[in-house]
Amino acid sequence: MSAPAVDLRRITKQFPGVLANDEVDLTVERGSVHALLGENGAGKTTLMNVLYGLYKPTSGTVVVDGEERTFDSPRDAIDAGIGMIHQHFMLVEPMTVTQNVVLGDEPRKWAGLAVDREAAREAVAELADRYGFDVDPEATVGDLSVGERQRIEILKALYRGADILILDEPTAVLTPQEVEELFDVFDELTAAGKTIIFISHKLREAIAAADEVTVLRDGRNVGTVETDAVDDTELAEMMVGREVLFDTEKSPVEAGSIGLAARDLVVEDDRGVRAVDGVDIEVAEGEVFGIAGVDGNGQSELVEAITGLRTPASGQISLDGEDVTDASRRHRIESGMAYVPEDRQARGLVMSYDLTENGLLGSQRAPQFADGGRIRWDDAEAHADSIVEEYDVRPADANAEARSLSGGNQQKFIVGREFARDPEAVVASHPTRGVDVGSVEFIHDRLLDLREDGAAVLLVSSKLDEVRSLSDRLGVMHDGELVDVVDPAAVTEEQLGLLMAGERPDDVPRATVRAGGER
Amino acid sequence: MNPDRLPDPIAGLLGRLVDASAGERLLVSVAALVTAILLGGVVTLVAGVFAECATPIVGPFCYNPLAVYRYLFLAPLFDSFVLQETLKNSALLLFTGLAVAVSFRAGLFNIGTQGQLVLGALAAALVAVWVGPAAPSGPVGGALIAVVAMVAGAVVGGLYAAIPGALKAYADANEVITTIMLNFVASDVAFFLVSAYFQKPGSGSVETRDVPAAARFGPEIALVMAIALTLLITYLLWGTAFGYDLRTAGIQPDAADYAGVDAERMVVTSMTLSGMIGGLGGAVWVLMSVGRWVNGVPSLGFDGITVSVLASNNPLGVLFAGPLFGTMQAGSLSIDFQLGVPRQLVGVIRGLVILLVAMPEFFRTLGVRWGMGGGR
Amino acid sequence: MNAIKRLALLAVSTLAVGAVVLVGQLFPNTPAGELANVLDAGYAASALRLAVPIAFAALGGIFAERSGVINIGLEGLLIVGAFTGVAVAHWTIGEGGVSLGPGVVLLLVIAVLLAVAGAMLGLLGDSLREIAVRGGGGVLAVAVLAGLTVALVGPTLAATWIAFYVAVLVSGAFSLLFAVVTIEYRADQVIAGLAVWLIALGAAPFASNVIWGSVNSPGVDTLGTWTVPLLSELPAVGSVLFDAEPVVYFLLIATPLSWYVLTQTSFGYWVRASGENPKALDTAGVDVRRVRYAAVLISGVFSGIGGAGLSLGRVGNFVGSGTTMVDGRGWIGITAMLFGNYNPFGAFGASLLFAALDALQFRLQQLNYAIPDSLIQTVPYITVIVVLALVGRTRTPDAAGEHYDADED
Amino acid sequence: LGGGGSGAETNVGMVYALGGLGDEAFNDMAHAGIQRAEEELGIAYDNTEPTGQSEFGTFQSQFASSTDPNYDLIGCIGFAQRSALQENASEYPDQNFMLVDAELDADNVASYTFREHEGSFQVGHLAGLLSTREFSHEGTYSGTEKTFSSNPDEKVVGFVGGKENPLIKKFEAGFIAGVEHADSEIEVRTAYAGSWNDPGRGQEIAGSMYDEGADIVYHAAGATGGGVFNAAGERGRLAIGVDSDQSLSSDASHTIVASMVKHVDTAVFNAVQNVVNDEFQGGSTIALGLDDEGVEPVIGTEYEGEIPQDVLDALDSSRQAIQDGEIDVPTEPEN
Ligand SMILES: Nc1ncnc2c1ncn2[C@@H]1O[C@H](COP(=O)(O)OP(=O)(O)OP(=O)(O)O)[C@@H](O)[C@H]1O
Ligand SMILES: Nc1ncnc2c1ncn2[C@@H]1O[C@H](COP(=O)(O)OP(=O)(O)OP(=O)(O)O)[C@@H](O)[C@H]1O
Ligand SMILES: [Mg+2]
Ligand SMILES: [Mg+2]
Repeated sequence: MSAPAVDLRRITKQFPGVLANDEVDLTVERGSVHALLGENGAGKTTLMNVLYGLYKPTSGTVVVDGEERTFDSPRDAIDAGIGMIHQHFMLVEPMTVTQNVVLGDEPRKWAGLAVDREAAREAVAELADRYGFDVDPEATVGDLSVGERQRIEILKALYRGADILILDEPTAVLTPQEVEELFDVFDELTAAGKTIIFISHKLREAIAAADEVTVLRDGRNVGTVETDAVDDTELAEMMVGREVLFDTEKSPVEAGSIGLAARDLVVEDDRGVRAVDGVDIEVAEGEVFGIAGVDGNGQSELVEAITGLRTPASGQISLDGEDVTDASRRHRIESGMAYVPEDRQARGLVMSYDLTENGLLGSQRAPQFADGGRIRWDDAEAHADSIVEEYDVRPADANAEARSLSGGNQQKFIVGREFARDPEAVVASHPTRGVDVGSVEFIHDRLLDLREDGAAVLLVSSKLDEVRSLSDRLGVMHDGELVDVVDPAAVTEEQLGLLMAGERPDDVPRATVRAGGER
Repeated sequence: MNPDRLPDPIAGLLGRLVDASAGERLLVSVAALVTAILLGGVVTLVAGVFAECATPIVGPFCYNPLAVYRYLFLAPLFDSFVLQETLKNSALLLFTGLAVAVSFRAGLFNIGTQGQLVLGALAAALVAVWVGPAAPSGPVGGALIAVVAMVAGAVVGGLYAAIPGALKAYADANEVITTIMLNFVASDVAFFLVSAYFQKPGSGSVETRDVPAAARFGPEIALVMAIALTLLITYLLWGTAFGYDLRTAGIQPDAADYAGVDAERMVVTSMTLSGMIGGLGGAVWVLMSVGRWVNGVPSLGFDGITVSVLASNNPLGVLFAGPLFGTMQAGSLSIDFQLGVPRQLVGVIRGLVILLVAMPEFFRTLGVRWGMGGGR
Repeated sequence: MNAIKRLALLAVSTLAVGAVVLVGQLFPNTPAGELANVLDAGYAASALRLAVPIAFAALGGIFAERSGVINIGLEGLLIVGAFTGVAVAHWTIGEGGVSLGPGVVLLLVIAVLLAVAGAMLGLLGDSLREIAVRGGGGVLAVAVLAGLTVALVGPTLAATWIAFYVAVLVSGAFSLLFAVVTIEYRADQVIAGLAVWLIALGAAPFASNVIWGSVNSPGVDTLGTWTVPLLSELPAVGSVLFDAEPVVYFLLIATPLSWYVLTQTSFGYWVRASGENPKALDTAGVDVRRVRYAAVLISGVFSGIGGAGLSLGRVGNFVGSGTTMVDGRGWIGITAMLFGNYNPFGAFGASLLFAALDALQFRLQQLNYAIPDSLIQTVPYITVIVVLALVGRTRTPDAAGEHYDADED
Repeated sequence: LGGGGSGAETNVGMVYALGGLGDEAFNDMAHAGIQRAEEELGIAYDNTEPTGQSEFGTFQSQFASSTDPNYDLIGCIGFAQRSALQENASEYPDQNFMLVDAELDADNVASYTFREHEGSFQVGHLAGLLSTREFSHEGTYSGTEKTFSSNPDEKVVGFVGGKENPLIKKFEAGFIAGVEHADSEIEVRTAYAGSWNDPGRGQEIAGSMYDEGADIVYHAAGATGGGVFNAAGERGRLAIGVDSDQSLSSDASHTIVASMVKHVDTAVFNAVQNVVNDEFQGGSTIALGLDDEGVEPVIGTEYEGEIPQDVLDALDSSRQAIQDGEIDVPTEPEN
């Protein structure tokens, strides 16, 4: 048998204060698909960045095709036949598909004085053809869907003659159907002799697409298994290091009158495209209304319209019976709307403010902290202290800058601040993204407390477990429309998958309408 | 620092202002200043080789950097005339530095303080000349005129700044371009207005009539006003919800949106506030420095940018940066006068200060190399 | 969308000018008639000349900013170019005859220094051979250019040309300093650009004062004009395009060349990628740092041509009083760059628009309308504001103003 | 810088106008006056060149308050210094000042003004006379042989101002009147550059005038005016300089048919001489016009002997008429 395509030996990567990889071994056979699993921060991306020459390992050796290598830059890795498709795409949006694919390695003419656009275009078209990709070489990347962009990233790697392809969480942003297509592409590639390593959080995908799975935990290799020989519970245990229960206790709550509603809402995205197309939602007081869907199907725009950050093109939004369609964001805050935003670092926190100042974000004029426009800093600090304590934010220091907190701690602080508003309505967008397991449970419990206190809760999340266990009713969004509203307790994963892809199977368990009852 | 031990409201405010990174920025500013002075010394020495002089200090060197810096920084101490100039410059730079700092804090690159100052100054001069005869005589009347004139200056400066603010907020027009253009427009329009309607009879310059002598005040009063304004703005920015909104909008607009700040209104409001301070500076220039509006207003507005940058847009920093540049500017007359060193040298040194302030990384590297010996 | 609006606006203004000309031809005694009279070949040539420093600053700004480095120090770079050109010309052609030798030596010394700086910054390559070939090649090219110039135009005019080259290199060196500060030491680009302007604004009159005892220089020879035989005889266009100063030709070449480089060459792809998504470029194996250095250097070289073109190309002395003879042209250049949406042709058009309005402005003054001259002088500025308000936002490259760190930590 | 603090008996401080030394015009003329005083009267002097309006007062009081040396006279060059001097004159009542180009009623200030409109009238008259006849001059510009000529087919001449202030309008008004005196059909194109330091723009403005048929352009625009000569040189046309005999210093001397010389040097020299002789004329205004050779048209060095005699005669008679009060030269353009 020939040498393995990739053989990483005792790779250690030390960041200031973080040991991201700790003597990791990894062997990937030529022509195989290898999945890398692990929780957030387990060190997966770091390991692959080492293989791709973006990071130099603190110690350990990289062997490719039986040859020991030191990569000083991605250039060296590319030369060794390695291509990487990053978690965040490395594409230049205003440039065309062809330009992106050939970037850094353009075919030239006239003694190098001009890019041979014709040759480039043909090369790209030919590659796309060979692997069955349907892309327009002249299209501008900024106009393409996420799935298409991903394929361009793959083309980029192939164009550079990559034999080993690394994909960092390639499925996170795809619909189930696109995921299927991607796995078909994997088949094409391995048939052509390419080796594929992909990173994932999703156990079932790994089992479905990979030949072998390696699990990382806390920077260490926990083990490599053949996918034929494991099931998802075993893998989950390997990942987390203990048995995992996917359950949250939820007491039945009497729903009140409608707290939050959107009627026939149409919202456009930044480019003027209809991102939300006629959505009707009614969330009763004391109810959690979940919204599931693949990222990018209008959830963000819907939430922004409801919370007052985006002006809807048409339709109506009401809060506690009041029409707030044209009301300012500030009015909504003052009327008791809490909002855990999706983008915590751009919106939810001011990164250079300390926690005291961040604790005021949105309530800088609330009588609780200010009289007549004058801020009472001692009260603000006490407030921040209480959030820090209650939500176990670390470091437990109200004077720490937000940027010095880890992502999970940032998220906990935001959730704490918003839930502390004693809100009438809560809009929570991915509230547990990047938060550790213990904190997730805490946040879930607090969310349910709010529900019990009679708040109308709109919960958007791409974690299906989360929306299913917390929601009283569950809406599924696809392509800007609310495909259906289902009973989260009764719906199956398969049915959800189909709904998220925009199809409507007949036998879906509809949610009973709970809203509109008397107080 | 631990703000807990100070009385409550002050503690909170100070704690906010002097955070960890403010300390570092202060260090960088001081290091930049010292380095710029060293570099400036080298420039002086080298330039001296090319100059012609009767008595070189040594060898081919005509200019003595030490003497230059003695005059530049210490002249106010022994020369009462230079002291007066220093006080005047400092007061004016406090106003314009503050004006720029407010807009920069709000994330707006207001290059237009100059234009706002020019028109504010004109308004102040005209109003002072106009209400002069109606005001009661004596110091009370003078103070009254001065106050009315300063209000006029602030209002006109604010309104003029509101134009680029509104264009930015509602038409998405880049404020850097509009304010640069409006600077040109302001000086042309002021020139036209004065020469067409308000020309001082018998004067060959384009200038207004003199403001009543009673309305004029010395640099001491201007300084007191400037310092009071600085403290007021500091309080406004760090002690009030409005300031919180303004700073948030400047530092992270998306977060400000999230916090319910009306982004468009904030752009217009903060530009207007900045323009008002600039216009006020113009009024002070008229009442304190020249006693009338005269064509060829000094570039106080641009100098304000450098002051604000050195102060990292912190009003309390402006309190030091303004007088520093004010001293250098007054001292520049002395080096020209006493040493024959062209005073544009001070412009070079100031540029170097700004350049070095912009590169904290450089000093961090130096710090690592010298302080901790050997990097990572 | 924006592009369409822009085009529409350009079309409308062209039509408006056309209409005025037409009405003017038909009714020569109306104000439109007088206005149309003014818009002749001489007017076009004048507008083109006035556009030169503005457009060069704008073109330079495009390269820098498209690569992700905002360069607002263009005004300062123009001043450096304008001053250096005259200073060197005065030194070599000074009072007593031409001394070409020292000029050439100075030119080569500066070229060598630049090559050394490039090598030390690791811009010329990694292997010694690469560095030697590129650095040596650059210096050699400068030497050949100098030699050719001397051979072609004779010693007197060549001395002026050498001064011009020195000015361009010095402005380039100054921009290199800016690049080091912003790229190596991660300085805030806007503030560092401001500093570049302030330093130049102080240094040029300072040096003038030291050298000549006055902020204004004595007169020196200019580069003269180039007349293309035959073509210059063409009606209308002939006198505008084929009987002009060298820098006008340079501009007419630099504009399409810049467009070509940005859109048709690998380097152009890299510049754009570096400004939009440097990480994409880095992961594609291109050194973002080198691309940015090159782009900033181009902005310095272009500004040098613009500045020296103003002083040596036409006026024949340096005026350092007030805002210096550059008098805000660099700022207008930035405006033109934004207005032209970072497109070389757009920037050229915007520069020309501004220059044309300026040229129109002082022609309107001569028509003796009742409008005071100081108000007519505001026409170009107000036009820019109005147009900007109508057209709205320019799309700034995504990564402009941000540092890029390939390294970990 | 002059020889400050030398053992001279008399010390003079000079505060120049904006634009600074090297303008080959106004400031350089004043400088020439003080240099002559240094040579002939043995005085010592110090120069200062303000770069902004607000620096005038500063420099004035800097000299006035100085004790080492003690300045016997402070020369304030330029009308723009008047307002600042008004304050300083009362602030330092024992200090002698001279003010050029503006009047100031104070006992310690000797004011020197010029009747620029009269001199401008004369060069306007010259321009008008030359413009309508065949007139040419063989010379060089920028190293090449060239003919500089009038354009008798077109009745157009031009005037370029720096900034449109009352003083410069005096030049404009006098020039227009002079041209009209020669031939009332001649059109005078006037424009202001809006800047004293933009020769590039000056060149374009003058260029546009020549292209519109002007053959002679007169400037009162400081360093901006350098561009006027270049524009004339490029096109083989004529120009008129200002303040000093600019044909002596300009590279484009073959374009300069004449200059409207304002003898600031005489004023400065006289003032210094008066101080040296203890005859300081504080409180009075000396208005220098054509009669006292305060202003005069001076034919360019390259044009000596080339101006037709009848033109010179006509100039003489118009000067006589002005001196006799038969011609009343306006100080403001009509418009
Ligand atoms: N450049 C860096 N500097 C410092 N620490 C880093 C850096 N990059 C990653 N880390 C840290 O190293 C650890 C591993 O990060 P890595 O990105 O490899 O995780 P991951 O397994 O890819 O996680 P995820 O699933 O969230 O993408 C984390 O604690 C992270 O914070
Ligand atoms: N690219 C980076 N550069 C520098 N420091 C980083 C980087 N990424 C993460 N860190 C720091 O590393 C630490 C861990 O960050 P990270 O967000 O990965 O935490 P985490 O392990 O995911 O924790 P949590 O579970 O709370 O999210 C934090 O202090 C963070 O500031
Ligand atoms: Mg990762
Ligand atoms: Mg004629």
